[in-house]
Amino acid sequence: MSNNGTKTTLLRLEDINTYYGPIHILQGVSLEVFAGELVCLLGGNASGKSTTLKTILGIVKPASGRVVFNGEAIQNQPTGYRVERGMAVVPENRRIFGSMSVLENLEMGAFLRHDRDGIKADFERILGLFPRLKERLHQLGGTLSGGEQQMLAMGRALMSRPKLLLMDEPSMGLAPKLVEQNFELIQQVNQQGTTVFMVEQNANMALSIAHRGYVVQTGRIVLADEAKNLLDNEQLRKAYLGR
Amino acid sequence: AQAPEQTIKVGIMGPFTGPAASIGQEQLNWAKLAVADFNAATGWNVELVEGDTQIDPAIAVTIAEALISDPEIYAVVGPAGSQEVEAVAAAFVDARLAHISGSATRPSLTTSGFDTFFRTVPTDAAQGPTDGNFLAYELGVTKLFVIDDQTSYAVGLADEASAAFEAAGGEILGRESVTQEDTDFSSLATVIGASGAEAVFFPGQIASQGALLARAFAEQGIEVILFGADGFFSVDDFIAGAAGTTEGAYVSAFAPDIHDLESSADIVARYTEQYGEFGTFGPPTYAATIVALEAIQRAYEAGELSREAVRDQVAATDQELSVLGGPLAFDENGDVLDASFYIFQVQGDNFVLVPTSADEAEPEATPSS
Amino acid sequence: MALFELQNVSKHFGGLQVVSNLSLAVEQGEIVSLIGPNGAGKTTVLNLITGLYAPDAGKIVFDGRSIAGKDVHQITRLGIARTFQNLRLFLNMSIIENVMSAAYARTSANWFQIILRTPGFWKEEQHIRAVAEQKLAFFGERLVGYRFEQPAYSLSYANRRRLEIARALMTEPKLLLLDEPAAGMNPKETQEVTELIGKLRDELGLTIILIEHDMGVVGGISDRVIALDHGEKIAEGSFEAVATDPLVIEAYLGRNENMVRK
Amino acid sequence: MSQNKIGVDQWVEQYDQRVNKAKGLQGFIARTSQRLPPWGWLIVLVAVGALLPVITQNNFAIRIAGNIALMGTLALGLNVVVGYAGLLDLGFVAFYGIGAYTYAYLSSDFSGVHLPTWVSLPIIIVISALFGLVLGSPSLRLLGDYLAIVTLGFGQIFVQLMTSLTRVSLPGHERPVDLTGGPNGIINLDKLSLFGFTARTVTDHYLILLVVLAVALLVIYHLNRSRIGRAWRALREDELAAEAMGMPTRRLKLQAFAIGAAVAGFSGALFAGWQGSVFPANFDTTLLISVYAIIVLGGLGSLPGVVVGSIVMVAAPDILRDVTLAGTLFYVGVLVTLIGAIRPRWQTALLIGLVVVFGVIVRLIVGALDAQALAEPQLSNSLITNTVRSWLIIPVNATIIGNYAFGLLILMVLGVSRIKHSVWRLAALVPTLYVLIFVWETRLSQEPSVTRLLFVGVLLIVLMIYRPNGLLGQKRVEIV
Amino acid sequence: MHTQEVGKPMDIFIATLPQQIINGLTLGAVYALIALGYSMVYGVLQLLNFAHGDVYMVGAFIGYGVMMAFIPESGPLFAPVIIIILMLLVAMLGCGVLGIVIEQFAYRPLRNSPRIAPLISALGVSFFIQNAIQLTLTAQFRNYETEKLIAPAAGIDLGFARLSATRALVIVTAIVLMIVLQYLIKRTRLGKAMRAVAIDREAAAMMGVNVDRVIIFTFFIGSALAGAAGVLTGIVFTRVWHFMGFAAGLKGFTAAVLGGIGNIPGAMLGGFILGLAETFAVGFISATYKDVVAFVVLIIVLLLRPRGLLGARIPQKV
Ligand SMILES: Nc1ncnc2c1ncn2[C@@H]1O[C@H](COP(=O)(O)OP(=O)(O)OP(=O)(O)O)[C@@H](O)[C@H]1O
Ligand SMILES: Nc1ncnc2c1ncn2[C@@H]1O[C@H](COP(=O)(O)OP(=O)(O)OP(=O)(O)O)[C@@H](O)[C@H]1O
Ligand SMILES: [Mg+2]
Ligand SMILES: [Mg+2]
Repeated sequence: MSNNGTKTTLLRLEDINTYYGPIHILQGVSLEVFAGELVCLLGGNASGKSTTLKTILGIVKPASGRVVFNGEAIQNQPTGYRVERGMAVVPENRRIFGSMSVLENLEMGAFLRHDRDGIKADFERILGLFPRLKERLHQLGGTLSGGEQQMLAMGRALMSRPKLLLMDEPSMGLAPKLVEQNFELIQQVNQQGTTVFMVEQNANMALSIAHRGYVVQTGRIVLADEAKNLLDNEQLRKAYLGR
Repeated sequence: AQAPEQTIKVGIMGPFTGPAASIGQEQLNWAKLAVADFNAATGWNVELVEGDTQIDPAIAVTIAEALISDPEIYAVVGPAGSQEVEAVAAAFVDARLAHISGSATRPSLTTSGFDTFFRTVPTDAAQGPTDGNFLAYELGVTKLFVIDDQTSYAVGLADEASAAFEAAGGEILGRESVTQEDTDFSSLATVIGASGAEAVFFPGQIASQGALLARAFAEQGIEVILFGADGFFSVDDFIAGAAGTTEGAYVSAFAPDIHDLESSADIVARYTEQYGEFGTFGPPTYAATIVALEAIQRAYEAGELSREAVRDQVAATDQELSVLGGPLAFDENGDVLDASFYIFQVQGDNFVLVPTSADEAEPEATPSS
Repeated sequence: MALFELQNVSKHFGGLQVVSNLSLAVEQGEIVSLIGPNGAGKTTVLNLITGLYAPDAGKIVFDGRSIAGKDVHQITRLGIARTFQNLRLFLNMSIIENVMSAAYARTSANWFQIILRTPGFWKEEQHIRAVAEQKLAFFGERLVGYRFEQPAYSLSYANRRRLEIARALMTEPKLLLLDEPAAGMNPKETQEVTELIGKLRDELGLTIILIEHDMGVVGGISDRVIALDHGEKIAEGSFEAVATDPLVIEAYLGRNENMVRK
Repeated sequence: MSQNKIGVDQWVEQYDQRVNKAKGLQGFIARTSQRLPPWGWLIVLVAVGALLPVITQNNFAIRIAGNIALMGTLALGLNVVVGYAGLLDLGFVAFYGIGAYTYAYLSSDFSGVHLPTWVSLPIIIVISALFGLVLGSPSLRLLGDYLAIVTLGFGQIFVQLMTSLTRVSLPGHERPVDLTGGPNGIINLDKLSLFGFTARTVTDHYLILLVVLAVALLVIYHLNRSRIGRAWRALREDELAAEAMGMPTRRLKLQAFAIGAAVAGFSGALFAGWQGSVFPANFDTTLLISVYAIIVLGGLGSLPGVVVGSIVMVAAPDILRDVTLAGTLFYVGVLVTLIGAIRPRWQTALLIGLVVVFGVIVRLIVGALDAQALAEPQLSNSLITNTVRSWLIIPVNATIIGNYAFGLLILMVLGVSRIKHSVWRLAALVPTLYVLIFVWETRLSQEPSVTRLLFVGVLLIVLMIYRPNGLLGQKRVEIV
Repeated sequence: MHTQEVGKPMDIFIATLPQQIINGLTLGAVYALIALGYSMVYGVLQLLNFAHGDVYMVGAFIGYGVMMAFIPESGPLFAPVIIIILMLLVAMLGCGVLGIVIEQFAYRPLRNSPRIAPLISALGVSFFIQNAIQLTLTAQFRNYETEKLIAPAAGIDLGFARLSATRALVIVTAIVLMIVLQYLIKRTRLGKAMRAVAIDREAAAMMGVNVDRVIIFTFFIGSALAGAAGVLTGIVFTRVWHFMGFAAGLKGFTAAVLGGIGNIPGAMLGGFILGLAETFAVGFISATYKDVVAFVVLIIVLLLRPRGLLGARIPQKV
């Protein structure tokens, strides 16, 4: 864990304000993710978690504020550009390519890569992690069960070998056994050098593997701290963890 | 005489855009020329008001209303198609506004009591028999194939000619319709080739379609006589555009080729200089425009410039020599008096007038080629 | 007699046997949870029940009548309603209209009444609206207020889930099928939903079949739990019994007990 | 701002602080328009509409207004099918045609039947609705654009049959029978006669159509705000979910088709009665395009949108017919666009000044090079035109040069719109505007018919870009 | 006189069938090329590009211009093959660029509006192009002088039918273009990107696909094919005019749907079938009811196969 010494910032949001039509959703959101970190974003329903991710990815454009990725201000760049710079995402609602097979979906994940061997290796690795996908390799993505689609979305994001992996509720719809595996996998990916920024409702588990966490509430960051401090935070526990 | 103080306008209705624009634009250009000629000759400053009907009767109705509601308009040229005339004539009657078409040929238009409607072209009732009889008697055709292009003009003419041809003992082997948008005639050509027809009567409006049909015949080595009507009378489209395949084809037209008329040579030259080549739909519109303008002038000079007066003056038209090469006057229904038809054959680069037994008493306008 | 019964139902897609020879029965007023690994066929069972898929074999009996072969909307009219795992809202309609639209089968205003706005129509319309607002109010503040007239697409993911439940309730079902109602909610919110489901049974007298991966929910309210794997029933009984069944642990829960959220 | 309580959804209480309300005039309009209830708008519409014949005796203006009402009514029917039920029906005008031809059969010498309109209308409505059911039946099997093409086919077949069913051999008839009048149509139809009142003048027809439009608006509004309307829209959004929520989607689709067809047939009958004749050409694709343009331009599914769309689509092309008016509109339009698009304002003034100077310089240069190349400007009776023409250079062979300038103009406009930097853009605008005026004077004003359609094309593009959801439409998302 | 005896309908049918097939294939080749562009754009954007027919018309005019430039009165300047290739290339390039411009100005701003909104700006574009051409080039018909490049007599007499060199050229060119396209789409990353954009534009962007570039490319290729179709039409049917795009666009749309819209091989198949259906309708039923027959065929096909001939039914999971 890299809590020591010099940390380089991989992603920084500076005073982001995002609107949907006339409604002001994100109000001055600022946050920072250092290279190599695993950071999670918590918040109640409709608090603006997905909107934050969408702003980072450029699916919605902020009205003001900067999104700095790897030292470069990218708030005016299209999504494709950001992905090219090294982001990958497990989107809310999964967004599987329904009329493509599982195999093709995974290939789409590696769309920007050209290293055949590397792709092949990652492909094998992911099928190893999700044997169910291997069984369903030629089935159309749209006909997978909910949980299978979630695995595919995970696998697809991993196929791009991103610098920064953004995840919107990666364990949603997964069976308990897989939830556990999935968190292990995320931790593993992070330890291998991928920075992770995730939105997760399974807050206990998310905080147990994360380094730091932010809490967003009605479009504002209301808490930011080390993960273990957050786990012990009384307020937070009452509000989110249901204990 | 002094040019009038007030603004005087003449309306024109026709399909200036859309699928039939090639015809409409030619009519429009001739009308423009006529107005320019008139203004130059009289020192007047008549304006031409365009009303683009896109050959849709519903639009024609709206435009008629627009023209009627402009009090400075004293006469209207058009509309072009018979179905448009049918749709608008009643409104013009109510407004007492004379309108003179240079191309609507449906016989019933002038017999329906629309006393403000006139036309400078004779009706299908006159042309159809000429064509049918020529095919049967002069060319000795016994088996005929008939095509129309689904316009009221072509359908009417095809009907009339078929009737005459059958009355003369001929047999109609087939009747088909095409649309003006069609360019592929190869399959129809195959059908006609196999039908055993000796001749094809295709009174289409669009000359290039005649050329396309002829090309299709040539491509498949089918030899039949192609016979068209006014619409095909275009050196550019029917002869040059056919690359020789229309050689020997016939067309009938109600006026001699004005290219060859000495009396109109000057007008033809000015037209070609400004607007390029033309077919047969234009000159009658020139004639119609001149009729309208002169009627206005006469009414003005008689000191009573009103729509009613202009209408009466149009009815009283009596030109000794119109652009079409002969006298121009209307009968009590508004049809041209003493209409007769001429039949031409494509020979080389030109249409050549074919002498027929019917028009022995042919006027002085013999072709020069 | 059971309110609802599946008798030896099977379904396959291509070479894949998704549900095989499954039988289950649900009593009036019961809450039955369906659990099982991803791709076990749980959602497919719901689809079979609601008529979206036709079973290859077997019988589906509701209220003493076989409902196989009936149109989807007829089944709904009989009193079965559902939510969708991959939300299917009427996104461009307002929130309140999403709910009101589901009253279609329970209302009767005809063209004549609608066009002339007869008193009968007004009465019915006001009734629909009141009921719809009441259904939305189930979720506390989350779907009320200015949000009534907001388009459904402007809702966040979890709120869309809530709206789906409200919409399903509007069809006045006897049997309610919920497909992962707590997905996308944090532990606190999950507790809310769990309580709500209990309320639905207790206050509205609904019978509920619930699919859920959150063992907190399943354990919290199920009268009975049925575990599926590969389309077959592998365990059935109380939550404690099923959750400790070795087959279920092996296939579904995983070894690490503490992973199951409490 | 209130402190956030962690774990509590506060959107509802914070809503007022968070929503950006429109300010100024726009906001005022938005707020007042919301305050007036729908029936209030309807009364305003009818009242303003009824005033028209009082204000003007000009039959052309009244006829246009009548056309607006007629097309609006027709579009309302399409709005049910496309806007609500989401069924892309490209055969819609066929129902209009069926209504019109049925009217012709029921009220003309062609068939020898002469029913008064109030008797024939119910028959026409029933017949059109039945056709709606028949043509709607493929919608049970076909989705989206497949339905579109099949219905387009029906529409084309209708026109073709009306054109060519003129020589049909029927049993019991010796000679082939003319069923439709072919391209010459059926003429001399009876006038619209409602309970003893016979419509004769343009104003009579206009008033009937205005009332019809108002009633149709009311009926469709009521349908929309009801279980049926909600079900239609639910069907459009997600057919499967609608079905699962208890809506009989097949029946609803057919109902939508039938009501759309009934409205169309009804409008068609009124149209036929007004025109006094019917022709196949009345029901061509052009009409289909106009009706679609109306509902999309207005905003799909929006009833006020239909009225506004219909005003734009019917009135704009007809207003542009008048050459003098079109000229004025052209210059005013250019000016308004510049004022709207260029900020700050003084830049607009600067720009206009620069264009004037540019023109003078060009004139000087060309005059010095070759004085013969300049034609005497043709003066017209419009003040703007005369001023402009004496400032511009008009070459002798204006047509040819104008054509090239037109091509150049398109390139320049495309180029200018790509320039981001405001100073460069201003600089580039100077010659562009000059060429624009040049092209207008040499070519466009000379060809009013073509220019009119060019403008309609530009208008459609610009309006759609400016309001992607239609003039009065709501933002919509496509289902992902 | 080359009169065959009028025989029984069956005899005529058999005698003319081969010729009608050739006629139908020629027409079908043109339809197929137009349908391809339609289908590609549709496939990627779910947009009915009603301006496509007008791009085709512009292509025909560009080809005409090139032809006239290289065939002065004195005769062709180069070998006919070169001139024909030049005509095709210039027209394809010109139309491709036109397609891109149309996309940029008329469709891009409407990407996120309801599906039929771009239909209206497409109509606006269509009006604009048609009338711009009429304004500058007039409404007159122009005739390709194909006979100066390919002798009308050239061709093969098969005995039972004649395959002229022009027709052979058209059919072969069209097929070659289709094969190239198919290769481009099946074998390159671009094809995959196009599919992804088609299914879910946003998700494709999340995979790093440059959506704008894919769309631009699609418009370029689709429009270029329309340009080629325009030139081929000119070569074989000779007449070109400002309004030719309207009907052709409808035919292209029909063919694309017939084959299964969005499906590339489907568009080709649909084009050929539509061409043959029309030809056979003229040949064996009635020219009058040509379009009626074509649409009846279409309706029957679609009722039997609701997603067109090659359109696969995408299984829906709930
Ligand atoms: N397209 C949209 N238009 C308008 N408002 C929107 C839109 N999308 C989201 N919102 C609003 O923005 C707020 C934040 O939504 P967001 O999706 O970011 O929530 P979230 O934190 O991801 O919630 P969840 O846990 O339910 O996924 C919510 O109030 C939501 O209603
Ligand atoms: N239309 C279909 N075509 C092919 N396979 C299908 C189809 N529908 C479902 N399947 C397969 O059937 C299996 C069962 O799917 P189902 O959706 O019922 O699973 P589930 O139990 O709900 O899983 P989850 O918990 O992940 O939602 C899955 O493996 C899925 O891939
Ligand atoms: Mg979210
Ligand atoms: Mg499931």
